[in-house]
Amino acid sequence: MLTVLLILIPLVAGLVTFGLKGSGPKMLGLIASLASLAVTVGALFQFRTDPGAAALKLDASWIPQLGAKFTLGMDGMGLMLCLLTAISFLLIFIVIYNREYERANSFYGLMLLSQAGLVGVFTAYDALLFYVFWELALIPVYFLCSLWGGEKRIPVTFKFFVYTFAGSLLMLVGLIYIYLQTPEHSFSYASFVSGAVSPEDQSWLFWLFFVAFAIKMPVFPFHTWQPDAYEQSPTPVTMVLSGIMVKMGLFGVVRWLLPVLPKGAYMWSDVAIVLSIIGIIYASCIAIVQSDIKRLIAYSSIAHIGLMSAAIFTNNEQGLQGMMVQMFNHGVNIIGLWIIVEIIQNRLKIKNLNEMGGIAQYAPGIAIFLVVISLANIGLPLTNGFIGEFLMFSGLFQYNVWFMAVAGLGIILAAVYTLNMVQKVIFGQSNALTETTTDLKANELVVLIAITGIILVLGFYPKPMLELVSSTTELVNKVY
Amino acid sequence: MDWFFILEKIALISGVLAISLVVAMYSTWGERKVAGIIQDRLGPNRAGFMGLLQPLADGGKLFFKEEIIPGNSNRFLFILGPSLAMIVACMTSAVIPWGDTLTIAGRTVSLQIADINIGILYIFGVVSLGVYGIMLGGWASNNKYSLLASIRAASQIISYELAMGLSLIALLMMTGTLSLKEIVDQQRHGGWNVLYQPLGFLIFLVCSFAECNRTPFDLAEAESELNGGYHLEYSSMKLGFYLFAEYINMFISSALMASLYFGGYHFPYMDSLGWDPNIITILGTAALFIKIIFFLFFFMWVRWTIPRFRYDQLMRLGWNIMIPLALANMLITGAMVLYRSNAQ
Amino acid sequence: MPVQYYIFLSIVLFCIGVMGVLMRRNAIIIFMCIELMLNAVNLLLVAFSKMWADAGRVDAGGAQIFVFFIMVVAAAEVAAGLAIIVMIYRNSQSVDINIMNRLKN
Amino acid sequence: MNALISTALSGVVMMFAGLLIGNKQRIKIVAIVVLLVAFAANLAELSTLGAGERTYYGMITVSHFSILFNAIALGATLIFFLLSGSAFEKVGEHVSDYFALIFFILAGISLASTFSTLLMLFLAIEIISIPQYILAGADKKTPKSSEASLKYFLMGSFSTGILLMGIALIYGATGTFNVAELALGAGKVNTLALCGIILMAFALSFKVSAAPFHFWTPDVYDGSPTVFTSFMATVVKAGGFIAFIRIFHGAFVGERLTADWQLLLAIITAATLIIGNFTAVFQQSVKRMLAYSSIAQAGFMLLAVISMNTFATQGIILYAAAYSVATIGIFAVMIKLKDYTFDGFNGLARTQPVLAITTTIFVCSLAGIPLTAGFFAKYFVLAAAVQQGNLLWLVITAVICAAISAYYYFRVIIAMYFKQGEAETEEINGGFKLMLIITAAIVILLGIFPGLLLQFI
Amino acid sequence: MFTDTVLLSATTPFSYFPIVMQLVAALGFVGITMIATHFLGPKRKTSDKLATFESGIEQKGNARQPVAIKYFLTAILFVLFDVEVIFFYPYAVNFKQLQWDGFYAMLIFVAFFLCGFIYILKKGALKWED
Repeated sequence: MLTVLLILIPLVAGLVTFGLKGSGPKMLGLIASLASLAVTVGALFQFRTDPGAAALKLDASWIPQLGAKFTLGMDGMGLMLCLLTAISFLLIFIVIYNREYERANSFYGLMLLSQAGLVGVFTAYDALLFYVFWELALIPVYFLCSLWGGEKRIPVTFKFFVYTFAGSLLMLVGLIYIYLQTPEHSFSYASFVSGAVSPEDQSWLFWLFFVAFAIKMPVFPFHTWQPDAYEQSPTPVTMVLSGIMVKMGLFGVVRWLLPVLPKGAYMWSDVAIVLSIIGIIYASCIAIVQSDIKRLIAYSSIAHIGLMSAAIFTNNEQGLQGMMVQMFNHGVNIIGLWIIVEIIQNRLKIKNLNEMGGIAQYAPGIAIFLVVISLANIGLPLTNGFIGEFLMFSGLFQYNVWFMAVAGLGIILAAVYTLNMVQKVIFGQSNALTETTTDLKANELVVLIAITGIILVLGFYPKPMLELVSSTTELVNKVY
Repeated sequence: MDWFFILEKIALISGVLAISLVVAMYSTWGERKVAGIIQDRLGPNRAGFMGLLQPLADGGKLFFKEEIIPGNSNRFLFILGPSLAMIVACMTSAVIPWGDTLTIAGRTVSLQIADINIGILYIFGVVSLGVYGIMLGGWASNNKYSLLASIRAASQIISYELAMGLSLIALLMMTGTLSLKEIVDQQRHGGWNVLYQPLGFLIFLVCSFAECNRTPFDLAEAESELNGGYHLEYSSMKLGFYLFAEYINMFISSALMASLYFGGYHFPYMDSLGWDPNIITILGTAALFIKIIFFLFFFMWVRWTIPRFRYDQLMRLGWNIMIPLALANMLITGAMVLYRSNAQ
Repeated sequence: MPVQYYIFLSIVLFCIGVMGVLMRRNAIIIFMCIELMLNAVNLLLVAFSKMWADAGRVDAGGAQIFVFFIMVVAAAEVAAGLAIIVMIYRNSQSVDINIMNRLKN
Repeated sequence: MNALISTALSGVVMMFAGLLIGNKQRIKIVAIVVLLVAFAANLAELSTLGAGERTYYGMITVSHFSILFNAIALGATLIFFLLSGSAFEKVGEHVSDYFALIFFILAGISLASTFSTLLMLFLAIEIISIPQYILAGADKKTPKSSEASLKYFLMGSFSTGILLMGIALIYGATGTFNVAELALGAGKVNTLALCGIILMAFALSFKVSAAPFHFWTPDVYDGSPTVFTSFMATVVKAGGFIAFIRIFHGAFVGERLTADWQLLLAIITAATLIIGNFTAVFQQSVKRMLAYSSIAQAGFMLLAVISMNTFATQGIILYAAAYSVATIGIFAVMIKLKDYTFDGFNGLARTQPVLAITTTIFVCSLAGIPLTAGFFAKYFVLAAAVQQGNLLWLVITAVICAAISAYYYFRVIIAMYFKQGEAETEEINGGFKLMLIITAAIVILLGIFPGLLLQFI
Repeated sequence: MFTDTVLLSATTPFSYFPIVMQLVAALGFVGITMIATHFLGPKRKTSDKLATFESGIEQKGNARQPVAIKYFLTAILFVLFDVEVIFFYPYAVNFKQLQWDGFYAMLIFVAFFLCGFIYILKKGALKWED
């Protein structure tokens, strides 16, 4: 029941929002995201007391001819991502509360619809349902980017859309194939993981799924849409894209690839990891020379995601655990970064790093939070990023020490570009433009404090998060 | 190889063709004579007794006339037109049963050139080709009158062909065969078809007039409007062929009507005479010719009695009256035949 | 005559028709070639009908009925086609299909 | 059988309606009423049919499948009449005749879904085709229309000739026209029959505009009056596919035989998909884009033809419904526009938001986005092909082509929502908008619950 | 092969043999006559003689120009109705075996025939006076 509510609240609110005027959309968006967060927290408590509770599940008839059912459910990972979604949307809505968007009703409506789609992806326990939500999460984002994005938004968003659409269609073929292999012709998760697919089939099916997920994450060489899309999208949408939507790809691998095609994943794990590591190094190097702050963060995201995707395929518990924790933490961190960027952009209307500088003098609040979040993003100990990265590296170490060594370079490079960015933005020579920077408003302050709070709490005390995902990790490792 | 069969057929074909031509020639004479009688004048009376040699003189003249092919006509089609008309006219006689069988020196000789089981379809097929002769001639002449006449003729002929076909269907429902020979033989005992199919016969008769371009349906040759119609540019024997073809068609139409509706070579009481079959056969053929001559006379009689239709009247008669009438006739016939066969 | 003769004849006729359609530019002639194709099929069907009747199939007459239907449909096509060609001719004073490339972008 | 009779009679009724009724609005109402009657008559047959199927005189076999398909064809036509019926007046004077011709086409389609001998197949194809030649040339004022008509006519009758040759050869090889008997005797395949099957495959590919026999399609669809293009590209094409799938699934089965034509058709399918999609990308006119998209969609429907399983039959039904309804909707909107190029759609979202949002739904359906009927349509045909096993290369091609298709379909959305401009439309009344919304609702409903349709098979 | 029975029985292609003979005879007659008259007649060609006759006035343009559409219409209608009539022939021949069932079927056929017929009449396809 709670799960359905999680989808229904943003869905209904989103549809209603289209008809609202004035400040109605803002209010409704805020209320809906608050409600979502409340429900998620409720679900969290429910999960802690009884993971198999009926309240977390739904099993309704949908298309009997196909053996597809409307099955929703939550495990630790799904719940964690739902929590991330709920928190992120709430924070985003708070940050942009005093921004004025043209056709605000459509904007908020589409945002809420995308939230519904995302929650659906994270909770679907039926392959066809998963696919449907997977696509549905994309459509509102497509419209959001195309309508409110930058100058080159149309071709860029279109590229993003066609890429992801092509990937998901390949996945559809894979889904159909596995569906036909299942003895009872069913799309249910249980049938999918029952091991009906022969090893030979798994070998090529792996690629149908991997390409779809890799495009979404994105992993080298499927990443080319991403920097442009991040740059051209309106920043709130970029937050959704980078904070939550990329997690769809990682989530997909953990939920629908590893358990369903374990042999395929085992067979190709080397290739997948190598691709991911190439992505880390490649993206980091490009990030170093970027002068556009949005592109810089975009490339840094590719690098981080690369590490996570490498960790997934390490085939051991540490790697997987680290990656799961990092999904949440990376989401929070990168949204934090984007919020800072959004704030700076809102004040200065520029994106070029070289034109910035000296903000610390005029807006110390921004500077402090930027530093904290950046450090968390690098994975400094005692921030939330550390535990995840540590576990992932140890997983990678167990898999192959050379892989770890190369991936470790990424950490150093990340430190280089992140600190470089921090330095250029908040320190250095101020100029006429940056001198006008005003410090944080109340809503921004609240959001950034919340994010910093999460960073620090989870940095000191990651245990609850690890416990939350442990059930999923064990499950995956069992079949893997 | 049965050479006698071939010889017999050659003799028969030559005979039928010769008779067709002779009848056609003397039809021209007859026509003028009938006109004379109806209009209370003499008609041809110089060449021979009562002008009986007049057709020969006319024919000879046609042979020796200058042959003119207009400069901007299509030469090949110009010649093909009349040839086709004539060939078609000569071909229709192949399936008409001119008489019963003769027994000569122990051999049974049929007085029908080809007894095929789809005789009526054959006639329809061949007659349909006849319109090409007129169309080609009119078109090849490259003359506005000719073209208009040939198009008129074509429209008229095809329009009446529909009603003709439909009227025949009623007859076929009664006879159940497409073979002319069988149709004729069925009338030997059951009485002539005209008794059962008066309306059908009437429609057939009217359509025959139209098919042969005879007055009152001779719009294709309406001198007052079209200067002579589709053969305006023709001379010499090519003109002769068109004229001959028209008279042969009349002859064949008469033979067809006689065969289909009036018992063909049958005459009353022929079975009760008890004479030699050969004599009966010859008498039968004579009876057929008497019927044919009557129809030929009727063609001429009508020509000199009834004025020409207007074109719209002609088409309206064909489409709006003849076709529905023929359909109704067909349905009524069908219902009657079925009702009677079930009552028995 | 053996049925192969008929098959051969009608295939030849059919091929002539096909070549005509593909190579001629005059709409009327293309149209006539199509009719030739249809009639080749008619001939073939009748020949096959006879062949199967000789082979003892009682329903072989069905092929001849088929021929009837082909004729009727061909007539309907003629009606539609001639009307279209007349319309084209009145519009453009030509029935050459080469001039009809206004539709090509 | 009911559908056949009622549509044929409806055609006659419409012929005479034009003579008796002068008011064009009323003629449209009469057409809708008789169509509803036909629809009801078709469904009424379901109750008398029972579980199995019924054969009439060995000529026609009525089954649940055929009734369902007829219901879809009639339903799509109903939507077409309601959305675009008033656009008939723009084409020419003879509104009632256009309606009559469409009813005759429907009669042909119902025959195509019920034939059980090759004779009826031939008649069905011809009854569908001949009225289309006339509809294509209905706009006598524009030379483009009559050219489209002539082109369509020549190509159509040429393919008829090829179809007949195929039928004749198959008859020569097997001695029967009966579909069921053909299937029984399919084990002993000889060259004659194989030639026949190939010719029939070519001819039917022609009729459904599959590559490389598609070249007439863009010109004809572009030249024909737009309102009729909408019908020709949708319901009629679906009818062609029904004939295609019924003959190939019904008659040409058998292990070796199926393998023989399957490869041929697979190549045709791949060519159709690739050519249709890639060429559609380069079109500047939405009408022409839709013409190519119809070729591309034909490629997907061909996937169902080459797959011999229940997914294929379900898929073709769903595809016919989804594709027809969506395309009719887009065309209905397009007819209201002044300019048929992509630029003509610029800014439609601002001037006519209802039109824009419904068009978006239709376009998404064509692209196969989930929650629209088009998704499940694509899903089923893909599933059918995947289940076939040996055609995975084709499935991957199809999927890539589907992604490409999103490119040109979304250009419409981009134009409507993201481009500046004032799309000029005719006056649009509330009834039209309501119908559009209902149509879009149908698309979405089928997109969520495809079982609504499939349960009837 | 050319036995009496083969030649006289009505169902073989050989029954058509006499027709071929007659065709040859007709062709021969027409051909010979044509050639004969070609040589028999005088030949004194002048340009006036070869000109198209237009009641004595100057010839104007080409005769081959479009004529009234009515004639085409008649031709097309003939084609349509004639093939419908074709269907009556096999029916008429088998009419007695088919009994009332066949008759009812034919009634339906005639009804459709009439529908088309009345339609074209009402549409004025055959109205010549305008």
